[in-house]
Amino acid sequence: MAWTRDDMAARAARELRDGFYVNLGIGIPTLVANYIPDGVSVTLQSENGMLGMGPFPYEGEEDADLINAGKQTITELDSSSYFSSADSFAMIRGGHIALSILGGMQVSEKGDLANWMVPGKMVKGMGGAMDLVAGVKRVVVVMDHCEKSGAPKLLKACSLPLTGAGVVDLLITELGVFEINRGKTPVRLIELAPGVTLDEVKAKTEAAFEVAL
Amino acid sequence: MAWTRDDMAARAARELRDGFYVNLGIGIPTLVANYIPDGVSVTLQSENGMLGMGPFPYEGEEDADLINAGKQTITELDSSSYFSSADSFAMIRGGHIALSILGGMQVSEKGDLANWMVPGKMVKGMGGAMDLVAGVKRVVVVMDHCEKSGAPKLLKACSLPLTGAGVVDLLITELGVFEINRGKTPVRLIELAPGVTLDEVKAKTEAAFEVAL
Amino acid sequence: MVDKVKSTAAEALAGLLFDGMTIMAGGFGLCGIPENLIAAIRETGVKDLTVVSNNCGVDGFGLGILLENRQIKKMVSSYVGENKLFEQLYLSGELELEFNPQGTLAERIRAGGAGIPAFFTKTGVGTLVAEGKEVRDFDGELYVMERGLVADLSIVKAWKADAEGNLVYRKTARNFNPMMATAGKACVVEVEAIVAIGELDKDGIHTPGIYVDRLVKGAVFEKRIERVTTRAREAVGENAAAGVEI
Amino acid sequence: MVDKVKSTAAEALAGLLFDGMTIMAGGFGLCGIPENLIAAIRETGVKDLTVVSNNCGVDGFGLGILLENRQIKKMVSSYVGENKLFEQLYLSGELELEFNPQGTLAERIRAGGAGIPAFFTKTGVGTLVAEGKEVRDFDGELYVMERGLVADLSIVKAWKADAEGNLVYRKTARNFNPMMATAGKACVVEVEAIVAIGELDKDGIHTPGIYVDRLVKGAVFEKRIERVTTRAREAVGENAAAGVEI
Repeated sequence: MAWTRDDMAARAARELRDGFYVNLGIGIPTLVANYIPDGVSVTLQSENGMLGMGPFPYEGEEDADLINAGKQTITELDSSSYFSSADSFAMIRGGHIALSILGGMQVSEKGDLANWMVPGKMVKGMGGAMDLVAGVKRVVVVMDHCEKSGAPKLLKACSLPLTGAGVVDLLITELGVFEINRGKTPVRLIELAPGVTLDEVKAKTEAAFEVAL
Repeated sequence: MAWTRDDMAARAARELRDGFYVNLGIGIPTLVANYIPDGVSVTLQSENGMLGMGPFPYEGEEDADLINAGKQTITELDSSSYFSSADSFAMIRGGHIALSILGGMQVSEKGDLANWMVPGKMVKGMGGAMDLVAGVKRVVVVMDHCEKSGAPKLLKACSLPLTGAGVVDLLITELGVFEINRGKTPVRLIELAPGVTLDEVKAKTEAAFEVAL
Repeated sequence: MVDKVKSTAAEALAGLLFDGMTIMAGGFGLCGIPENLIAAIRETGVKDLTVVSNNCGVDGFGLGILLENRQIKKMVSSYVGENKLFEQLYLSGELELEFNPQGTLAERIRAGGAGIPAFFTKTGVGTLVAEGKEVRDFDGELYVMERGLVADLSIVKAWKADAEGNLVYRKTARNFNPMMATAGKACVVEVEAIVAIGELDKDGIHTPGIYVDRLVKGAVFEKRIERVTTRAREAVGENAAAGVEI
Repeated sequence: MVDKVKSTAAEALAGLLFDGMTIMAGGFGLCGIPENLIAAIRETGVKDLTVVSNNCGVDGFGLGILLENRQIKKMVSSYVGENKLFEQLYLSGELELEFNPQGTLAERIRAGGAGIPAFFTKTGVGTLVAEGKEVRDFDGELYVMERGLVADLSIVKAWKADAEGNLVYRKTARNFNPMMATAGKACVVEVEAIVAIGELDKDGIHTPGIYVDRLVKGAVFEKRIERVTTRAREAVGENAAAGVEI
């Protein structure tokens, strides 16, 4: 039984530490906020210009001036602060965010990440993804282990244009968890999802990896 | 009858235009605020981080948190705003200040200005002077025409270390007014103080200049 | 005294527009966009615009209405995914597009306004973004050189202003507006309210009036929301009996 | 939850000081200086400090007390004219000094905090400041490359804070404090008041809590004024009869 999307989010949430300032990407990373461990208090940054993101508003209480980086209506907390996008990315680029959790299309054994464009398709843009992977202290990628076609996504080298080179610290898929360490050390498989075999992971992975379960 | 310090300040004040944002240096330039022409409204910037400087406070109303770049106690106006020194110098460097009036030790016919250090003496530092002359749109220097020794200060080339190269637009001394135009055109004497002769100015000036009275 | 306050968006823009110009437009998605000024620009028909803006509105709202009217030649953005017409114009070659990482775009604009012609950043090293740009090693790490960005005109949306042009933004509607206010040769601002001079907190002014050339109170603010996202009210249970409003 | 609030300046600095370290200290002249933290640093006797600060206090107050105690090896400043002991130590070779133009210093610190290792500026081109640095032509103008600046510790003075570390500065006491808060590997802040979370205007926070590691309410604020400058009350005339207070 591989992990569900929520299992993956819950696993990613175990990377949070008390007092962390964190940026969560769109998709599964957004679900991480639902699994923050007890006794751990984290502050969520939204790169358009906010620290201390609260939950979605109740119906009828939406504020057009208060959205997150996914352009969704959100709320503020007592501890929130607002700032410009230049100040927000100064925070990101300057290494002040402890952890970023984001989605991926491909990850390489060198720690490269591709998640913003597919040649031949209309490119929507990288938004803040390149800044986040370049600037945040620790980058965790959460993605499906394979393409819908079955092609592996943890590769020797990414074939898609990169979002960042040597930027991924940890990869979480439905099959398990890989330590990538920005490509500074060999990739290590450190956890398997329940019921997933090493053989299955090997069959579905192009990158070389060590096993350290 | 050469100009007094107040005459020089009044002449410098004629460079002000309605709506100008202006930075005034220490010494005679500070006096310029007393001679702002009728119908002209200007906003004074203080480079430590304020727009809209008011007059000195009444005795007993000094605020330690409210000083100008000369470290003097000042007051605020209804229209004032405060900002960081980084934002203040972004304003200066970015060319948003229309006019800076400051003192000088030497000015050259190439528009160079020296006003921050004398080799062999203890150097106190350039403070914001280099930023102001490099960034402000128009730079007016107000200084004595000669050293106490009688040596000229409007020179072919400055002998003192520069504050900026090719930065002076206009020079006002007690003898008259010189268009320097950042050294892009020959220096032109455009005004004489009352009772001052051209011969006197020529005798006391090393720089070549054209006469355009 | 110079009067910065104009009575209509059209008047605030009068004499500032010309074909082929570069305009910076504040906003993130549809949040904090100068909707009244955009509408006025559409009315003038000025064309061949290069527009610097993080996004390009949606079909029928925000910068999308300038696309519809074929007034935009080129966009400089970080993300343009919300707009069908954009895709169509781009794929047919009618629209040029330059992508910048969002933080690089924000910093390029800040740099432009601050008199900084170029700076180095880690963002984009080893990617398409760094191609053709100088990459340099500082203390063992690679950085790419990016250029400051200025525009002929910046159009900005703020919440409140005084007649001096001091501006305050509200919540995440601040986004790109403060930097853009500094990086236009001219800067025109629309606000929801013009308050008396002295009413704004002098320590809390986001954009000092020096950056603002003209100011207009917007006629209408639709403030459309791109993605309304809400949560369910908590299960009612005992509280309902206690009369808690649902 | 991590508790940033400490009860004394000494406690706020505990474990962060070491000989030979670099410290950034906020303030302009004596305005907005972290006087309680400076006093606590003096008590520890930590030495061979490189101190980045626009000025170096005066004899007997501000950073001047670290000079007296011979704890400073090097100053990075823009102006140091207010201090006799400084001159004496410098001329005798006991003190190193690096001058930066004030705006270049401010921007270097902002860059350091923002992950920008270098930027170009017109300031100082053609002067001693540009010697040994890269000078480059952008669009026909010359600019000098300056490096971002970071420190082991920044000590900051703000007016108010909440327990999250959100900071508000007052009037021109803001000066170098906000940038320095971003550029220290650790950042310790002293404030005049700690208010309840939620009490600060969320649109008006100058330094978000992310930058603040430790926080202390200062025990005493002398807030000495360097140059008291006043004006005469207007001539009294008829108003005196009307009872205007002089």
